[in-house]
Amino acid sequence: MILDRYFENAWAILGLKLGAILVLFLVAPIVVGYAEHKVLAHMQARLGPMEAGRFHGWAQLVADGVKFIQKEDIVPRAADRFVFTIAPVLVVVPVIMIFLVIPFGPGGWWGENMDLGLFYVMAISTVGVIGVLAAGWASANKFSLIGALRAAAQLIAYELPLVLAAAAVAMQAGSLSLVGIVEAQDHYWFVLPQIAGFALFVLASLAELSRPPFDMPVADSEIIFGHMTEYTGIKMAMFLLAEYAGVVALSGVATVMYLGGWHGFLVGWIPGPVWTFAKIGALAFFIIWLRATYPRMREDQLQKMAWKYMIPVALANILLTGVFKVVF
Amino acid sequence: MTPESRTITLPGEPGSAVAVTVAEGDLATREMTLNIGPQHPSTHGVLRVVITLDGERIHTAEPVIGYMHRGFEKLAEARDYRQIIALVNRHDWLSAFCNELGVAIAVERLMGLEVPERAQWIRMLLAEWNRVLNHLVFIGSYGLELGAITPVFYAFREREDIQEILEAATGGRLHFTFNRIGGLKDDLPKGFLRRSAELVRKVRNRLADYEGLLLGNQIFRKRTVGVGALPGNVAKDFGVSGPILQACGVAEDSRKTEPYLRYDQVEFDVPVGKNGDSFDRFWVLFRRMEESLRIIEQVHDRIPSGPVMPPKMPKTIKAPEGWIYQRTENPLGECGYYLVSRGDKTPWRLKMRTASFSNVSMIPYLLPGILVPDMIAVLGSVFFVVGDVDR
Amino acid sequence: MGIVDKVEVPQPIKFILNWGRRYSLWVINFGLACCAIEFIAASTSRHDFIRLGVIPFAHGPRQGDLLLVAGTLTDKMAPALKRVYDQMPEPKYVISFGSCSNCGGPYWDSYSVTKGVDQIIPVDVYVPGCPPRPEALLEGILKLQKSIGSESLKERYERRERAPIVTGGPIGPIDLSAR
Amino acid sequence: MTPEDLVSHVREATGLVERDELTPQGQAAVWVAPERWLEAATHLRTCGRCGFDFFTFLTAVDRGGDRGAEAPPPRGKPGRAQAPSPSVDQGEGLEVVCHVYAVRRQHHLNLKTLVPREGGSLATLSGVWRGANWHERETAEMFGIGFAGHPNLAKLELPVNFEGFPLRKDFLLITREAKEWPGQKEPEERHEEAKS
Repeated sequence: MILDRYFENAWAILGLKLGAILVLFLVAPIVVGYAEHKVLAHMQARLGPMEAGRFHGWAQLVADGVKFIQKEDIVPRAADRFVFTIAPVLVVVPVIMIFLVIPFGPGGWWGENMDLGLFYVMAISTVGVIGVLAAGWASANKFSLIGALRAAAQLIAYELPLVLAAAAVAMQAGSLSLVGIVEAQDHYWFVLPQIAGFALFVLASLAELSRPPFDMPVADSEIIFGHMTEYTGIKMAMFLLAEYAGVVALSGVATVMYLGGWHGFLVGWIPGPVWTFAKIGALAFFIIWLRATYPRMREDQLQKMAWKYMIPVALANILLTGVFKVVF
Repeated sequence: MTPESRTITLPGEPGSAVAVTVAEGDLATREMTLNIGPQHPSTHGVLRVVITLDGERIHTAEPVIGYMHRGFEKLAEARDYRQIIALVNRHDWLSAFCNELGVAIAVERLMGLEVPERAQWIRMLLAEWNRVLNHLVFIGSYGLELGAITPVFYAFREREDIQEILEAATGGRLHFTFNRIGGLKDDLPKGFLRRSAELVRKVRNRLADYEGLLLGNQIFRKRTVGVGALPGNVAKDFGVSGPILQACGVAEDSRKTEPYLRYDQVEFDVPVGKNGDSFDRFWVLFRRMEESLRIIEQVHDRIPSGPVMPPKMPKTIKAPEGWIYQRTENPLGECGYYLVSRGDKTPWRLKMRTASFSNVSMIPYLLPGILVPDMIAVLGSVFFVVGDVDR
Repeated sequence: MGIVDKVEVPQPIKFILNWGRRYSLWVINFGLACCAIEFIAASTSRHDFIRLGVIPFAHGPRQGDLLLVAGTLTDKMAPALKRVYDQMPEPKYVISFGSCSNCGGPYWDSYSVTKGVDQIIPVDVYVPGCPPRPEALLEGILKLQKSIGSESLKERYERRERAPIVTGGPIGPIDLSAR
Repeated sequence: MTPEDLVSHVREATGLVERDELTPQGQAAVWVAPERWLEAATHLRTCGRCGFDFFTFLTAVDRGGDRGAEAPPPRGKPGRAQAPSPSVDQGEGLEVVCHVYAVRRQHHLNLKTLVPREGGSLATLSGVWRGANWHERETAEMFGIGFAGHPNLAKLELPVNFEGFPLRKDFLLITREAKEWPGQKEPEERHEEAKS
């Protein structure tokens, strides 16, 4: 552990780690959000933000943040005030908690190495939906309600493939600890044997994040902004923060599970954390790319896809992984 | 009422409590009324649709129009024919040139004016470019409504190029006001045909982008094939025209059936669909654009030289007493002007039969029974311009 | 909101706050008629006002900072416009885009058209034209951003009347009494 | 069918045609009495030789005096057999036009009738062509013509509380009354004005 060399006190280490994760939590979404602006823009034959912060609009999301804190905080008259206020927090906190366990590099570049890390991530990632439901219900807005119900329906569709895909990885690695999973990928990345699982995991993550082509809960051309329709100012910013942080978090989990985490290839001198962040960046880019390319699916089509194809494939994947483990 | 069922009064907005009968052990539910619009991202403009929902399934849908009613027909009675040309290209703001064309032809026919040959061909050239402009908007925005955000940017990239050459000719980006009763305001600028020919090639090459992003896209097909199918006889019954009618397999296009300008001298096809569903409508729109490019190329080769206005024009344009119905195939369908004149310099009555009005009137038939996301797919493929609906 | 519009904040903080509002104008396209097409043209590839930090991703009025009224406002639509404006959180700005929304435009004598959105909501910037070119909208946005950069929220809310900015016309406030 | 054949066919087959018009541009119109409106329309729809399956539009034209100031007195309630139908030749009142098209046979026909300005009413065609529904609603709110049997004759385009019938000639544009627009003048008129 790097920090152990400099700090005696466990509390100081914990505090530093928490601080670092909080900073990461605040910075990563800004980077991803800015990247989304720019990547989309260049894919669409335009430039994207150019003025804020002078150099290629790098401070666009900072400006957004500064603006959000100045906005009037409106709670609709018919809204349930308490639930309306608590909902953004319910969405944001689980994402921070996922950040806690993602190992970014070897030798202590993680918040906490849990033995049940994978289990914990799967459990925590579903909590955000409660926040979405709460927001949709408390807004007293029909569009929000439909959006929240869609989010809840979507949960059922993606949760099972997500967990089943993760289960296969846990079997392959023989560990539920995220650090253990990365260490098990010393020789080869799990994306090779688990290619089906990787595809399932990414698809299910997209559904969990409500990213295109599975952005039905926030489908702006149908139900305005889903559960976020009535939110203003800083609460709205929290939802956006959670969305982009979620992209980073689930990309991080996918990196750890399938892409070998901090393990590099070909060049040995690049430090582990750089590899991790590069892989997260690549996955985030892929997620943004999908947004530029695909139309939105329909809720029932997602259900059909999940139950008719994804879950059987995930089960077969587990079976094959089991056979693989026994035979070799 | 079966013995096990009971009646429950559900609360709602004031004055809207309803009594429902439910079987014992079931939950009492009621339909939800949802207002889509008048300001909603998917109605591109200010159409409002009041729908009642059971879950996400639509039970009834009633469009509420008139949010863009600007009193065109009344204003036309207070304007002379030159001003009317400027006025009519604003009702369907995506096909300004075709709109003014209809009025010009109607007045010319009533007056018995002979339009010079070159003017006819230039009108045809610009009308077809305008058609491409119009269809590009719908191709872009349809993707946007289904959640694909990129096509709209590509569509407007092409639009800017086309608008640039149209601006070179007419001086306008959106509202050209280039027609005059009897001909055109001006001849084409030097080098226009060359630029236009280059642009045809450029646009045609880029159509592949849309094929890849939309027509060939698996999700796009899943969202549109079989959604909102309209039988051909119902379409005719409602007076639906243009690409929507053609998607139902009815090859009705007044450029073919009652050629105006010189459409009888150029070769083009009227693409028709099979099922009349959203995909077919979009596909027909796409093919129509290709046919327009084909017509444009033929015009380039065959355009004669000569004047663009008749040599002797009266200073004051007065249509003789009588009436006429002149229809033209606008990008969105049949746009007709029913002009009643009493020999004045203003029309006595100018009825605009617009394509979008009839097309939208079919929505209550099409929407019930489908899901909310499909409603977006259907509304987006019933191509309409709100100004054209409300006038 | 709250403190910044009640008291005069120190200059450096005011600069940062103004900078944030200036470069993060989430725009609601209240697209009504022809001008809405030119608005879309201004947001897409060639003109691309996202460069200036005008983000057209505000889906509902609750997320918007800038209301862009583009097109003819009819008497039937006017209540909806008022409602959308009221739903927007402060601080909010309004650009009236096109002759119809400025004053009725070619429909000056119509029986169903509202002659000017400023009868319904306060307007910051008027962009004249029928329809104005996208470049005119860019000019309007730039002028609005310039005025945001030097404004004081306290003053904005104390003085109810706006000094409207007109693109392509005289720069600076217009004498309202002269109308 | 040519317009001439079409008109004579309709005249013979229905016996309802009071008068027909053929314009120099080759467009045909047949006039029927308002109380036979539905009957005539039903024939156009169902007759195989007519084959009018495409509903183009339905509207009205105010034929009243210049500004509608000298509105004619009510002529009794239409729809009853004993009520005399207004003369179609020099009649003042509201002329209702229904334009239909036969897609396969490719011919047009205008079906016309005249209803009085006050209390004018016709049977609805929305059961014959579905497209007539909205067109009749629009005509009703713009001209104040009733359509008996229409499923929902609510205002279509105007606000609910709008008063008056805008497309009648006696409906004045207030703005224009207050300020005469110079655009109505022709170049030579302005020239004369400048001289005087």
